[in-house]
Amino acid sequence: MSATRELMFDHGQPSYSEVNNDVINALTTTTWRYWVTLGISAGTALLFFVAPWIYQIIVGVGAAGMNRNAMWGTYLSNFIFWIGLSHSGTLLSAVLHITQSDWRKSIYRSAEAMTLFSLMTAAMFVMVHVGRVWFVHWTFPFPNPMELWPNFRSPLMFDVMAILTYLTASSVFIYMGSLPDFAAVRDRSTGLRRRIYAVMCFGWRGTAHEWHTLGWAYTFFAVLVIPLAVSVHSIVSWDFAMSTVPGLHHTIFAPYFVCGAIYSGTAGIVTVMWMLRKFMGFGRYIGQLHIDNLSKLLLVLSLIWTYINICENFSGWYSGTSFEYEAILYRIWEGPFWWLYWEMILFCAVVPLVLFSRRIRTNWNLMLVISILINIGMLTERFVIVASSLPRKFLPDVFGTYFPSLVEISITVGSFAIFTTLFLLFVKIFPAVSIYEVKETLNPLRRREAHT
Amino acid sequence: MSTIRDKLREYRTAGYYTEFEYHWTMAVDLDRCTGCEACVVACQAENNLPIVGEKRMRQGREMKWLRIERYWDGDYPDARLNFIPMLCQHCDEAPCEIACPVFATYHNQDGLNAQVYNRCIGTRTCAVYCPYEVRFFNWFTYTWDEPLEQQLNPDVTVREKGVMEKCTFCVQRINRAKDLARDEDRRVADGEAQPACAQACPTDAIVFGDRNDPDSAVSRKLEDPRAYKVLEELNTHPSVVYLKNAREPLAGHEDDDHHGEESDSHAASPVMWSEESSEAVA
Amino acid sequence: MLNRRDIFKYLAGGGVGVGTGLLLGEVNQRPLETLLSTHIPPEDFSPGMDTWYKTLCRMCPAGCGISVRVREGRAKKIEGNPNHPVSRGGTCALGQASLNALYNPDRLRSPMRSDGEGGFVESSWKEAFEAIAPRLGALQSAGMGGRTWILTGGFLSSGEEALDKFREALGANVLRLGLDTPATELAAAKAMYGFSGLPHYDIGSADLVVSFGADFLGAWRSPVGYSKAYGEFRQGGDGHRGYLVQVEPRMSLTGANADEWLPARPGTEGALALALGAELLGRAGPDDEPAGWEGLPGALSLDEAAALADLPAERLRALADRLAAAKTPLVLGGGAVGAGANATEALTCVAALNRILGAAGTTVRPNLAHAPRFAALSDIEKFVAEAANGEVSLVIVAGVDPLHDLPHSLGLRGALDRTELVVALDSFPSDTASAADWILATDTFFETWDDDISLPGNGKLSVTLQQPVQRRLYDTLSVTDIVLRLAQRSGGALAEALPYEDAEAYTRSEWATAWTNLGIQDDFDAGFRQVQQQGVWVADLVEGMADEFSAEATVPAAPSEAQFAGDASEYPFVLHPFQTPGLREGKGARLPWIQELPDPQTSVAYGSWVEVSPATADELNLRDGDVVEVSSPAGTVSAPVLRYPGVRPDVIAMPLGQGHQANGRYAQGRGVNPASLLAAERDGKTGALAWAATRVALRKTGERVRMTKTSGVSRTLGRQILGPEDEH
Amino acid sequence: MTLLASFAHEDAALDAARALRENGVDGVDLYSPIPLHGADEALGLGKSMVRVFTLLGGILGAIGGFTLCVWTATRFILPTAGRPVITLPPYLLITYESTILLGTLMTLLGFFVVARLPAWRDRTYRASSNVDRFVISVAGPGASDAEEILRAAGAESIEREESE
Repeated sequence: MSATRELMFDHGQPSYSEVNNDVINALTTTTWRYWVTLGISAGTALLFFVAPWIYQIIVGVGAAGMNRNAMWGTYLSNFIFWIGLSHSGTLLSAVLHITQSDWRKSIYRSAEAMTLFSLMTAAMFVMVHVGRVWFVHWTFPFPNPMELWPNFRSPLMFDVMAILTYLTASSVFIYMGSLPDFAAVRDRSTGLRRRIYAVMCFGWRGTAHEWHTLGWAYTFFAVLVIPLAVSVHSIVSWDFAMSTVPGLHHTIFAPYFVCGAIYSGTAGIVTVMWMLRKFMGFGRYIGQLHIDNLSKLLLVLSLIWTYINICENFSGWYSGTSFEYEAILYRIWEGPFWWLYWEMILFCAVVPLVLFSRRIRTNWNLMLVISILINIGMLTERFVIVASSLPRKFLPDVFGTYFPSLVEISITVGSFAIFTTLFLLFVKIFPAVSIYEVKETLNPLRRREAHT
Repeated sequence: MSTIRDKLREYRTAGYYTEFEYHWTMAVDLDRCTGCEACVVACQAENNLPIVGEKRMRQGREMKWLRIERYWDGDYPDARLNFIPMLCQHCDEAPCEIACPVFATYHNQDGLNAQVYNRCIGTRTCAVYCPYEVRFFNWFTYTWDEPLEQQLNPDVTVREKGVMEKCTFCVQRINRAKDLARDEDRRVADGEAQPACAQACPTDAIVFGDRNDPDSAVSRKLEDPRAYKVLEELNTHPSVVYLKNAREPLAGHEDDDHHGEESDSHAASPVMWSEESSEAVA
Repeated sequence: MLNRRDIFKYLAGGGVGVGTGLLLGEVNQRPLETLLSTHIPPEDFSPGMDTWYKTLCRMCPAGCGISVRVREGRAKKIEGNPNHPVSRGGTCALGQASLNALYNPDRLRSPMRSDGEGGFVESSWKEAFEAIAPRLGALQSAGMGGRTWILTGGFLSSGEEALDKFREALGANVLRLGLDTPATELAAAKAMYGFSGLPHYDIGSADLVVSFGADFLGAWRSPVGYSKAYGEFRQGGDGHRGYLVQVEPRMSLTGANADEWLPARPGTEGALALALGAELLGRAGPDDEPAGWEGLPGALSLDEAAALADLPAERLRALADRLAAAKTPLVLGGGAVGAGANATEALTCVAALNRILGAAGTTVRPNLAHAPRFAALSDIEKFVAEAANGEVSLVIVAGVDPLHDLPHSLGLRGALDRTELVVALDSFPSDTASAADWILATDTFFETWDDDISLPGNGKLSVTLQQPVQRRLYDTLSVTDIVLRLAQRSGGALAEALPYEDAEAYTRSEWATAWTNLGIQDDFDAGFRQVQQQGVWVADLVEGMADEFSAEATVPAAPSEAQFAGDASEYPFVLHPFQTPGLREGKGARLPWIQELPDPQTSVAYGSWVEVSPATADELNLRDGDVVEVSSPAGTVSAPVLRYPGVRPDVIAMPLGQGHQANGRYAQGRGVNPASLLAAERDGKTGALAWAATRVALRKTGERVRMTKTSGVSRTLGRQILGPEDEH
Repeated sequence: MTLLASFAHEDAALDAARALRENGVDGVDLYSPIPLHGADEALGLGKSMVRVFTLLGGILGAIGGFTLCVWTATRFILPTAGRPVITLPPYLLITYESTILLGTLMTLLGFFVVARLPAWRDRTYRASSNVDRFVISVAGPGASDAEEILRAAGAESIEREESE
């Protein structure tokens, strides 16, 4: 443990009070740059997401490029991407908590925030996707006046339940983990902020009893969240796999999606880490060890992902049916999106192979590039799955093509702005690095020297 | 207690309806079908299908609950064209029905795959799940140039944007026939309920009726050795049965897996599965 | 402008401006309309109840019976009339879509007067009659009726009869126009069968049909009636299955359904038929030969014919075997075969084959005689010449659109321009009507009285009654009404010839006269009411009513070599214009349902295309959607290419019916009109217009368009969509 | 009266807490900036009751989720795709999710109940204990005896706070 401890801090250990100062200052001290960034981000979200969406609501979903064959398009693939991106945060945090990996502690808060905001963005895409968003609440489990409830046999209801649960659990998870830190913020602030944080921390004092209870509860949350996260993306994959569509109707889809989700989420964390180091001054807390470990994880995930991709194509080829074979062929070679397929292979299967080198693994800037490439690859993976399977199903006479419209592209761009906006708000509300858990990883304050 | 057990057994029965009241079935004789598309327009007239316009049609958003599909065989001069009308198959185990989160589509006691427009929220999952691609989405609220709207059938809803729609087997005509029969305390007679397409068909290729009635015309068609169902291997149990075209296979028909000249720019290339698939069939 | 619907859209969009929205909604509210007048309901009007009217479909000359569903005083749906002997309850796509004509937004709602600058202003019937009737009266009294030309179609109806009476009384000329008129077929039937109507082809009871160019399932003559018969032919109750062979350069809908498609070189079909006939005669021995037909002088051997027609000789021999073995064979000829320079000769050979096969009298039967005389090319040329000399004072165009349908090289537009007064009787601002001085807005056939005797027929005497199924939507009159009123206002012989109040009175009087002549003594009113209920009056042909087969027939001569306008070196391809089941010659183009209907074989909607064989397209490096310039000696059009596997490499096929210069929003400016490519060629025997006798050249323009086409990949890719594969 | 002793070192604070407990002093609490290993033992805290809530939540969720599916499906019977009205595999998925949902929510509730939160009223607390100090509070009658022990254990400072 102490070896880890040394590795975790590239620039020497801070003291307890320095941790408080660093984290809380990052929260309370706001420069004009922050406001400009927030303004740009929120403006982009409005212009690129909200405005086209309102237009789409007025004219109908026809504003998007979907058609008779491709009833699903970019909206759905983005939905899956964002759900996927949400997968590392809470899942990784929970797994590392259970396995008591200390290096998790300085990064998990942002990772969990990523989960939460990705999920929210994904939920937005559900609403953008449906034809009559004004009735989207009909999917919630409540009856209409005829006592008609939703159809719990539908994979989409699994989705609703899974996302609802995931959103709830993730919110609880991040909030509970932040309680002591809210208290720390409360203690250091005055006036309105103090009152707000006093309420937000529920009167946390840090008594042994509270710590004890929080420890138990937190472990239970972690235990509950792990199977949940695995189930969420499995369920999302079943939206596809439960159809008969060639190219989607694969048994391997659940592990494929879960693996892809963690993959993309982990890459997302790397990106966010870089941002926190760069713009929030958390370089002291997020160091070589973190990036090295995350990169190793990325490497493993990329290999699994590659393997599953090979499996998928192999089963399409080996199926001996025209349906599957043509679907695979269309996806990787004959379709209009073949280049996207190979782009995805390049970014998600080939590029991560460089992570075998430790020097690359610990190079933050290179890792930023690789992590972004991986997420571009994952974004296109989801798009390719949807856009190359749906236009060509069973009856060749109705084979068509699908290209996203400007509205769709704009909303896709806007969704990143929404995520960024939410994240920017987050870093000014939540301590972006867990204060008390970072302290746990420091050398303990002891009279007697530790035995190590 | 026993009633609970009975209820439970009923609710655990696959298919739930042990017997349909009527089992409306359509038989399409491909040997009679000429592909003239009278049925397509009849359907459009009966079911208030909108005129989407050239632009939207080019975008692949046409509204045709019933369409004629065309498949070429061979190449010039031994080219041959085959037509097959494709409409909602009213599958007894419809993939679309599991998809809907809000029960906008379900199976009714007549074996019809019903679509409840005002319940639909437009997730379009049903259309994705449908292997026959016979579900159509209202990408826009379509309007009729005045006074074309005066033609609209008062028995059929005009759908708004964001709603999925599809062939209903002209349920409004079936219900009228059933109402009439109920008034007269009898079952619907064979041929009494006819969807618009069957009525219009100039070659009588489309036969519609109740499969539960062993003497109905459609029941007799089902006995035909030419009868088959499209994509039967998906186990959707369609209610539309096709009678295979009885034309002799083209000379050199063995070669029909060869894709040949394709008008589509993404034409498939010759493939290696053909031997395997024909083996599997044999 | 915001209307209520828009406002609700905005409200749905964001809930912004609820108050404003409601306010504007109130302001813009339309005045309350009376939903249903239930106090004094009109006759046959009960809210919520369907009324079915049996009437006649006038979309094409086939004369099918239809049954119209009327709700709340509005026609809602067309269905077939099962009582009708021709259509037997069937309908075609065009018939189904004919409601689009009734409710078409671009229908003329009142008489229109040309403003002299290409536009039209609304007028009234009073003005119209005051402007036209005095001219008529003047022409009549001056004895210059010959300076009037009536351009009309080929229906055998009371309405046409009225027009004809009008013409006779005036001493005017008539041109019965249409691109695909049965003139050559009538001539061939006269020559070979000896009767002057069109033969009735009993496809249903044939076991082998060989069709030379006749697309009888698609757009030829009476598609619904033939389709009904085709159903029986294919899967009749007795278990027999007919065999269909289609000989044509471009695979039509019938070709697509045929068991065998023989892409013969255009213009060689007659020689082919004659060679088959000679072969059959040779096989059967001298006993069966009609007198004087020994060896059929000039007939080619099968091998020679195969070489001429560019077909494999073994296929022809197999066909001859089939013909010899068939019990009830039937041979048809029509379409482009009836529109070449040797059309009548070719059709005569086809008819001769029927005689040789013994089909004449069994599967080929006489119809009611009395086909009208269709305008030959020389008639049209005479009109054009007289107009050029300023000798035409008045042209009445009754429901036809020759400026669109007929070859532009005929110069009809110029002729109309030089005419003093052109009056078009039309429901639409068609190309021809738009060139007129007056357009007299006519009813659609849902709104007025008429009748029709089907020309393609059914081997019986059947007259279909056309009756109004709803009130007139607009201030329109039927052609008959207009003719009657013009006659009465003009006075003189015209008024005497047509002393009827309106179309209804006239139609009833025509029926009463006909029944009296036929010796039917029943109560007319009761009988007529019954006809109104049935929609049709059917009687068996009685002796003398129709012509019988002539016992003797002239020996069929070998057809002359087909001539085409344009030099083969300069124009390497033969142009094959064809009618699609929806558009036909152009009447379908203004119906949105038809525009939106994918063509059966190609799935193209909304527009024109040029069918090129894949081999030729490869040679010219053409892909789907490449715009090509098609030029003939008569003109040039540009349209996108469609690679069509069912067309000969030396033939270019183009659909007719699009390329309207007017005709409402759905038709105007859409696609191109191959009629502008057609040279003024004629059939050597009858002088009828030969619309399939033009050569064209192709030039790639480099432009590329995305066609409106619903079909993706038209191959099964080995998928068992068309049924499980047979075990070989 | 409450006694508040501040320690700079966690082991010192834990030793003090242990000593207090050995001397039978009641009302002892330990405030720390991080969860301290050994505090449970030093203050005699056993297994937390939160687990009962979690278990209850899970069971409730499982029963509730499955019941919801079955009950709603039989309320208004709309058969789909030939499936029985009560279809186990999908309903078990819903059950799975609702188990976790209710488990999470009940754990949350359990946390608040067991930790006696929220407690927004002013309570004995030193903000330094959330930075880098370990504070032991002794409330009630034992406070007077505790001061000696705390001092002996190495408290940096000892404050008294009179309770209102």
